[in-house]
Amino acid sequence: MHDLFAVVMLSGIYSLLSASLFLDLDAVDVAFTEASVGAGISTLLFLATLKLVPRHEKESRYKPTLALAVTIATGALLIYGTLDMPHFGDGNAPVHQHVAPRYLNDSMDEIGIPNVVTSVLASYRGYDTLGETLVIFTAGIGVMSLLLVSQRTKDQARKKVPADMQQQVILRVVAKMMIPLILIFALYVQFHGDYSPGGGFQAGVIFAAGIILYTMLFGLSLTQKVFNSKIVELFTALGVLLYGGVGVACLILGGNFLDYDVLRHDAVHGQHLGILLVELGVGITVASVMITLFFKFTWRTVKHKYNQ
Amino acid sequence: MELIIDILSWIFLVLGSFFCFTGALGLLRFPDFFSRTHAAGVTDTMGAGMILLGLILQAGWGLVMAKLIMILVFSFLASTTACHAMAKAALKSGLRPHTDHDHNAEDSSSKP
Amino acid sequence: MFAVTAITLLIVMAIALVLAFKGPTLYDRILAVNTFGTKTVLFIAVIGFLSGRPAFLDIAIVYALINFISVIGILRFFEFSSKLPVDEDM
Amino acid sequence: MNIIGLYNYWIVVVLMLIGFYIVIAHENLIKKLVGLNIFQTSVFFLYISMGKVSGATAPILDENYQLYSNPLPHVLILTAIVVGIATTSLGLSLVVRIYEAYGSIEESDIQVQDTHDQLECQLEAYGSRRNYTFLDQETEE
Repeated sequence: MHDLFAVVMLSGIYSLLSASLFLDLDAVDVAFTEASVGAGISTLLFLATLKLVPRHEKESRYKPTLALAVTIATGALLIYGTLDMPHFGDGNAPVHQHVAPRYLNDSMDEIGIPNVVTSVLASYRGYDTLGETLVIFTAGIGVMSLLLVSQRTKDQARKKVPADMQQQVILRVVAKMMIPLILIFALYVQFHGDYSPGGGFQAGVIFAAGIILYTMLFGLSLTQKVFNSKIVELFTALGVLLYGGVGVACLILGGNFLDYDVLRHDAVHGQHLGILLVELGVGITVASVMITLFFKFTWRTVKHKYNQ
Repeated sequence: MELIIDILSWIFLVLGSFFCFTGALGLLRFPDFFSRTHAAGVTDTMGAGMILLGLILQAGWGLVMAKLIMILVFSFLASTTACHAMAKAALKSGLRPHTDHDHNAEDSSSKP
Repeated sequence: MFAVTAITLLIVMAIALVLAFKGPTLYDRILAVNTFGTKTVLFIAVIGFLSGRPAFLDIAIVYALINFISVIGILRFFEFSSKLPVDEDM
Repeated sequence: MNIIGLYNYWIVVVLMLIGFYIVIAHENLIKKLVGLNIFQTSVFFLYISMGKVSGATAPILDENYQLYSNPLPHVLILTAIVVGIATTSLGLSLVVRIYEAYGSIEESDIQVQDTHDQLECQLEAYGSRRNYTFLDQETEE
């Protein structure tokens, strides 16, 4: 298939399918994330890039025999390696013996929230999540510095609605009705993440998706009246700061870094507060990084349009 | 009473599956893009509506029902609008419906 | 009964996938993506009931939203490039 | 029976190989990124399928259920997905910049241009040295 548009669309379907598979494997939170990230944001970013680069792949001049041979050899080795693995669905596999039972049994008493994934994410393995948030933040900075936007481009694009979206009146009206619902749903996912699938990562992505929908239909300059890109960029740092700040506050109150027990007089209440704040920090960072990414890519397309 | 609700919801589920299936057949068999949007529209409204209604009857009162209704409203709004937008975009980009008379073009595209 | 619905939906999804692969025009592919998405929403809702934990409908809602957004995105970007077929040559 | 129980790993391996093949055999950078994404999801499947316990349910505690799947892989993969999109976007922006610099996103074109530039540089350097020697000779005379 040489049309990259078709490739991107099929990869969108692929990620919808893989999210259903995650759901079937009991990984509700993962399915949630994959659905919102893989099918939504990732497809959009690929499409925005396709607007900037040629749409068709060139015919390759090489024969893929060598690549095929390497792939098949690797596959044979990997399959040989799986022969020693524990069986699918085996409850006695080594994975289930180490820390998982402790998380499942003690989470209710120590943390007090039913969604074990959230409690492991934000409390037991808080360091990991801090690191991941920092990675996202760094990637956001990388894209920002790679795709800079000049003031000239911004002036040129002032008050312009994407031309082909101007005629889609029904679409715009319906989208106007849906965007508030999307944002409210994002907040629900953010703050209900303790009891049902959800949390900062998912909520951030959904919130960003709402804003991106508005941007696609009504134009960049209109969106940036509310979500000024400078302020959004500040918020990317603010989320990480909030996360780290909770850790430092724990240190000051006499606990370990990211040990939420000391935040309130009662350990479980402290955990609740800590998880809430940390998830909020993650949500802010993810949402603002995603919005910034989309803005940067769209500005780039605007720049291309005017520099022809 | 419960038996009646069960039977009703089963009827809805079966009907919904039937509509989805016929719509899918239409997707595969119809000759051009615009008639295919029609087939997709049928699965999205009748099929999805029926299946969700059946599920709502099964769920009973509560948060689950509220969420199902939310999905119902969403899919009614979103998928029909998306179908319409697609047909409009296709028509504007120069794709013409498969008809003998050109003036039929407007009719078949304005119906999502 | 849920199982019958789920299987039908799977068949419908497979047919949409076929359309996405063979679709003569790009619009057919977009249509297939849209149909696939809406059917996935239903499938997830039905699976939730089938496995006895219907509280996971949040995911179905997200699917409905994301599906809409991605279709709009595809339309937005595809239409643009169809109008300006030469803008990539510079 | 013994071997059939391992089918989840084989699915993972097949997906991984598809991704790997796309990455090494295709020259288009966008396709490489798509292949990388497929590779990535295969790793996600590996983790998630290892966490699955048959007969268990999702790890959200409820009085009605006793057996839950392992939550730890879920946590790892959840964050990995979001990190994955962040790195993918970084890759995409690099692709955009590469296209702006080279006018192509095919690896072979880029390589040809690079070697061409390199040769030109060398030629230039060589030529200027010759000029200098020539000048030197002239002054000697």
